[in-house]
Amino acid sequence: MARIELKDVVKRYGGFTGVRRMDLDIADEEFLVLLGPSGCGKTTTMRMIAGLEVPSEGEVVIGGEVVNEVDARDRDVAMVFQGYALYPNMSIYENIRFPLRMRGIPKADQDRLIRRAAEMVELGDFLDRKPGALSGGQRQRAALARAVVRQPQVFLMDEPLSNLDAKLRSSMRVQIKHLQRQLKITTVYVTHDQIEAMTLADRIVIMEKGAIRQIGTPDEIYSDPADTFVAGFIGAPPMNLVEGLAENGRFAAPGLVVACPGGVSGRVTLGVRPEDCHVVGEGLAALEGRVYGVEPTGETTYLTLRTGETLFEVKAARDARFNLGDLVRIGFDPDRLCYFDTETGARLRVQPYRSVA
Amino acid sequence: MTHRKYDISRRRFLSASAAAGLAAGTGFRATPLFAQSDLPDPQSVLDRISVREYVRKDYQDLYNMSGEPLWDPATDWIRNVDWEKVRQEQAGKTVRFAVGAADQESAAEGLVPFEQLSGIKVELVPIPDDSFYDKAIAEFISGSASFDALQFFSPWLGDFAAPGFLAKLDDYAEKWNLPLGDFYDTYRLNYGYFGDKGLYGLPFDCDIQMVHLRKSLVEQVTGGPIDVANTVPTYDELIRITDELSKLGGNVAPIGLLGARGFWSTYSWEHIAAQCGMELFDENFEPILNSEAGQKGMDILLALSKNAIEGVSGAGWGENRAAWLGGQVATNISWQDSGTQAMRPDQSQIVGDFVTIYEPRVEGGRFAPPNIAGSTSCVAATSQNPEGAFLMLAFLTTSSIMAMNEANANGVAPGYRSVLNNPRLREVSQPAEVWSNSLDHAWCAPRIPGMFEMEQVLGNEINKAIVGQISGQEALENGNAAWRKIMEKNGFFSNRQIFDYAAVKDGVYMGAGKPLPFG
Amino acid sequence: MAAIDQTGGAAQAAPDRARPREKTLRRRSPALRRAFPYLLVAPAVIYLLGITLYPGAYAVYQSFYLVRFTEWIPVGFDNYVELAGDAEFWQAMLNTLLIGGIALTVECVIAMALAFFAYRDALIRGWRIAFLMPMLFMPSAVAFIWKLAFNDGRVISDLLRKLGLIEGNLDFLGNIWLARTTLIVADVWQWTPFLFIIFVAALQSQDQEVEEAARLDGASWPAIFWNISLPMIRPVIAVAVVLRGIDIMTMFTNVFILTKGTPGGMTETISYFIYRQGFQTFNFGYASAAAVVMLVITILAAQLVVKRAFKSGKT
Amino acid sequence: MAKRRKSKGDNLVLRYLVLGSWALFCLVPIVWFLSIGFRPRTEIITPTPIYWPTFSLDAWRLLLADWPIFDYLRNSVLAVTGSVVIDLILGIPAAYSLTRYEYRGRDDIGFYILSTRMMAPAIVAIPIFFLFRNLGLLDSVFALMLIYAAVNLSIVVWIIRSYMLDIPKELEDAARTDGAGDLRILWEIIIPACLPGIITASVIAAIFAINEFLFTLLIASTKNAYTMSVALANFTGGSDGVIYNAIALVSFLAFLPILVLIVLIQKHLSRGLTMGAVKG
Repeated sequence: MARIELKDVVKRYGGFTGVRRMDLDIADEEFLVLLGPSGCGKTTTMRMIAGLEVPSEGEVVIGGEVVNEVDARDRDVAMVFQGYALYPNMSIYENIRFPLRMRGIPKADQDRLIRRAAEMVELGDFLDRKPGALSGGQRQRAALARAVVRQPQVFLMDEPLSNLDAKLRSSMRVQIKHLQRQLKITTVYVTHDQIEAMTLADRIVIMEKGAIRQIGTPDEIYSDPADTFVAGFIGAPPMNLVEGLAENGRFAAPGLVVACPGGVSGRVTLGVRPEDCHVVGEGLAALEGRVYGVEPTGETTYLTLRTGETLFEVKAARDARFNLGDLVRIGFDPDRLCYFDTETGARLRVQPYRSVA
Repeated sequence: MTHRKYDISRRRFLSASAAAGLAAGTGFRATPLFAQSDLPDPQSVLDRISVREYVRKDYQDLYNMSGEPLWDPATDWIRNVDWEKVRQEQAGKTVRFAVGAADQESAAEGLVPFEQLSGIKVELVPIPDDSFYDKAIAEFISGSASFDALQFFSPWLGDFAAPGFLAKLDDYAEKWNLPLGDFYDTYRLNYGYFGDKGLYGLPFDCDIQMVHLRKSLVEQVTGGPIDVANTVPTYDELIRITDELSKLGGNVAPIGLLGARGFWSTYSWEHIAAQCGMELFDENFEPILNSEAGQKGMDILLALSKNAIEGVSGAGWGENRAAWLGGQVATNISWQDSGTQAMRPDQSQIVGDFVTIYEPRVEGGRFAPPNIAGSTSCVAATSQNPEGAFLMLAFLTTSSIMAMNEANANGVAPGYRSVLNNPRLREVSQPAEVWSNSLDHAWCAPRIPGMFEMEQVLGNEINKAIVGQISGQEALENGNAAWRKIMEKNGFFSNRQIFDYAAVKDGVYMGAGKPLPFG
Repeated sequence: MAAIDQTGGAAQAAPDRARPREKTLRRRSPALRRAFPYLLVAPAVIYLLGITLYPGAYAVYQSFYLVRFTEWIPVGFDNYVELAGDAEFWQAMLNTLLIGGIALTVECVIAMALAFFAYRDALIRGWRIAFLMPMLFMPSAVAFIWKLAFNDGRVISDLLRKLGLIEGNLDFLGNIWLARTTLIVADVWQWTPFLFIIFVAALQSQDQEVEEAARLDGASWPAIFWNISLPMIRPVIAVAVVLRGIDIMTMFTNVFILTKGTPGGMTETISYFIYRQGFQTFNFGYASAAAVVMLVITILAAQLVVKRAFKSGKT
Repeated sequence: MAKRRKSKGDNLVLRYLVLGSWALFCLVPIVWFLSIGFRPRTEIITPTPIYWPTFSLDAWRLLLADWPIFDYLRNSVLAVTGSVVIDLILGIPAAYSLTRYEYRGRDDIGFYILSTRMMAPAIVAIPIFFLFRNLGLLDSVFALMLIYAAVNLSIVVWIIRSYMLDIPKELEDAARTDGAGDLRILWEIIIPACLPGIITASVIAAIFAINEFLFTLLIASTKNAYTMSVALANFTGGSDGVIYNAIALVSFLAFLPILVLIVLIQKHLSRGLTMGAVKG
């Protein structure tokens, strides 16, 4: 329901800078995920949008209005917290009712809204309980209900699923996504879990040390990383990054030689995703290494190869079987290779990238 | 607090008179007191101030009291003053009376007869007992005390009179014929007059220090019935007796005395040293505590304290009283009320087993029973109605009411000759006879500014001597030095000195040249 | 997810949208935002300043005067100079440290020993209530209990005599160390539970796994207690001892009722000294000087000890 | 192995011997003192202690007949309750400010509040008396409320502060985004969430207030303001000496409500006693 803009936003705590000069434009009804390791400033960014923190510099704009000095209570945003933040002294019903009460929604409408929100998250039978009497997943849904009930302009979710077990997490993901699509509410979602980010986001913002490293759709982020940080952060296992030297259309590193575009030269880092590596016969190989570890996951088998000092991850066929120490030869999809400036980590855009899509 | 005894004695007096007040008040209380015409006939009120109404029923029975006055109606002020004249001048006026906290209610009731007699409305200004001195001072300092009259520990008289906190009462005493002559001189001079500056107080609780013996125990040593004058003729004999008593066993200590820090120890020393002929000051007001007589008194005190009950170094009046009434000691040096109160069966285990004797003498000394403490009644200098306040105090200290306090054994002692010489009173107060005979010889420390502080400081030193930390001589020397410093602080030895020693000398010792009261 | 499907799509949800009454966005000035926490804490601070700053300043002011009723004679630092040379003042200091120090040590040792035995005991609630009782009495009443037992009622002497330990009665007020002992016993009796309760709570709230691990390693309980449990609750011990220490160093009631400083001032504490100078000999200026010295010591102790104890105690 | 399992130093006999003796040491004086309340005065102080005295209700009679004990009780209840209310009104916002906001001087303010707990009453007694006198508040229950509140405010702030620190910040953020203002968050979220702390602080403050002696003595002078603890002073001197049986009774009358309060907050006691520094 609202577009959110961050303009040159900086947040400092004493001498420490939490967020550096951030520019971000979140479209109406977009589902944006802030992703990054802990301490990267993603939560601070969200809290500035919520109004829980005041930017040291810059402007936060929601729905076209600068809201820097507007209290959280007046921004019409709803937030879901990692620890659920249900009011322990109130029943679930009262919890969900709280934002309605605060906003002066007529009593007559409250009950209907509450029940509808509870139904949306399948909590209709638990309204009389206190939060303490609910399971983790139920509490999470109660928190969601409390956020949805008043249909705010903006949803903010701060790692809402991180306290749930893996199975519950994946079902809740679907539920959240569904809700967002259904309600068409601009949503900012903070997580350090890339699966959540990839599955939920319209766009992902990757942050590190208070700065944005890349903004893009999940595909772009995954396949077309902007720098080594993003490359190394996204993907499980992440992209293999090998430092080497590029000269005359040839990239070379210990145990690895591959043809590279002519524009690439000097000290360069090669990036290649494990699934873009194939076990090949002699002669075709770009890389030779000894098997360091084998991880069959059922659907596939991950090989860790050791070549020189580097460990290299490869996704092999599900039935591939190797013994430790076996010599394995690997070939790459040449058009799925990424090159980065070793010095800066920045992507060297020398060739069009063949997207998966 | 420290002056504990005095504070609550007043309370007991007031609660004792409460019953009578209630009785007298019935039927009158409802009508306003201000209109003179509404006031009851004075005689009917006075008639109710009687033994039958005021003395505890159980004591009346216990001592077969006839209901006859315990005083001499001819000198009882309330029965001689012209109440009509009082009413003419005072009816409708108000007097504010500072009373100890807990007393408020009983005081109000006790003063109903006065309100009825005089037409004066009494308002009570409660002050907590435990900080009476400080609060009184605070009130005085403020320049407009919230009360007109108050009663306080007599050693404070100098402290309060010197800065001009108190009103002079000579004119009122004369105008209303206060029978000052009925007071024993020692009380009149030490509780009433401030040196040569005039009358500032009406004696209230008139204490004297005396020696008390347990008959059953002492007679085991002396081998015969106790004679109040001759069984313990000297302090040497008292020391000997306590030595003998210590061999008796039975968990009874030979002697109890006041050995606690502060003025308690001072009083015990003064008590004995006075017999030795000790004076506190020379003619120039220089303290001479460590005179030969002072030393001798100290030696005797220390010799006695060797046989004293355990805990004597912490014994103030309350502890001493408990030990005495509980039967823990065989002899006791304390106020006369140790005798009076020992007659209360509800509190005393030694009813009928004690006798209060004449002060033992000291060779080369004199017969000088000390009256050490007690309380006096005063009017504030800032009072709006000092005359009314005076009249109220005169009512409260009148001999008939004081006599009945004594009969009730509530610890508030009368200082009137007519009372203590009354044969009916002597029947209900064992010490009265010896006490009254002794008062003509009484010794008393002058009430000069700073005296209370001086007594406190000296007592701390004497306490050290009692527990053997310093010698008796050191204690007196330290005390002497401290006294001089405190006196300087209070303007002595300078042009601020308020009067010469001659002004208080007459009040110190009454017995000079008088024949002994016993054979 | 069935529920969501039933409620249908966005089309149905939109009209239901709960909108607050339209109003322009309220803005709060940064100044107010910054001032707000101060405004919250201000009433409490002002209130407390009233009972500390005002009396403190009053005492400092008065300490430069010789107070004789209405007369306040300025004497500069005379009161402090006199205090420095006042043997009774230093004796009171020493007494406070001795009596307080011994009582505090004894209380700690006993409380620790009791806690060691009690904290794993099934009857812990019972012990706690029983040990707690003395603490729930009015301190002045407790002082009277012991006054009666030690001195007035001769009970302790009688019991010791029955045990054959003494003959006659002990003079608990006449002997320096017996008198101090009465104060110590009275304080230990009433306040050991304070430490006990805190120690037990601390011991119970620590991680049991560590103790169990040590036990599997073959350590005895005393060894575990001494080497593992105690160090783990050290911050708690610090806080408890500091709090108890504050109270014990301002000991007054027991002195006032039990000994009045006898024999010869050897049980007089600083609080009692101030009281005696102020309320018994009416040297208000001098008493204020002593109070100021005590105040300075208090502030120093607060800065040096209490602050640290409470910092480390913050868990 | 069997020997090893009975761990060294875990001797049950020793344990119960030690704990039992201390329990006796705690309880015997109390029982004995209670017995004092039911003796005649003449059997309290005697040459040799009497252990099996005559039963007597003298002290009760004295208490009920001579003293307006119910006025004292009323004053105690009013003054204590009032002071706790003042403490909560002042203390809860202060604790909230100290825990939920970051600002310059916060820790110093917090420590200042704590340090008022260390002030010896002897230092402030005289000026406080004059202060109340000038305010015309002497001998009123209101004055007692004010002074009790002041004496206990630091305790209340610190105990509540410790409980507030335990409340997740998220809860507050949630309320804020839900549309609640600072004061409403305090009222609807923080206060209910730290209710155990508030109760603990109230009980501890109430107990200290019930027992407060020195200031009460200075301020109260009649049954207008006399409380149970000062009622005790009625029996500690005067021409009747120390009336031990009445003291024993009064102290038990004050002890019983305290016992009830303490049992109520048993779980939080150690935390309360250490002003929140120890979580137990």
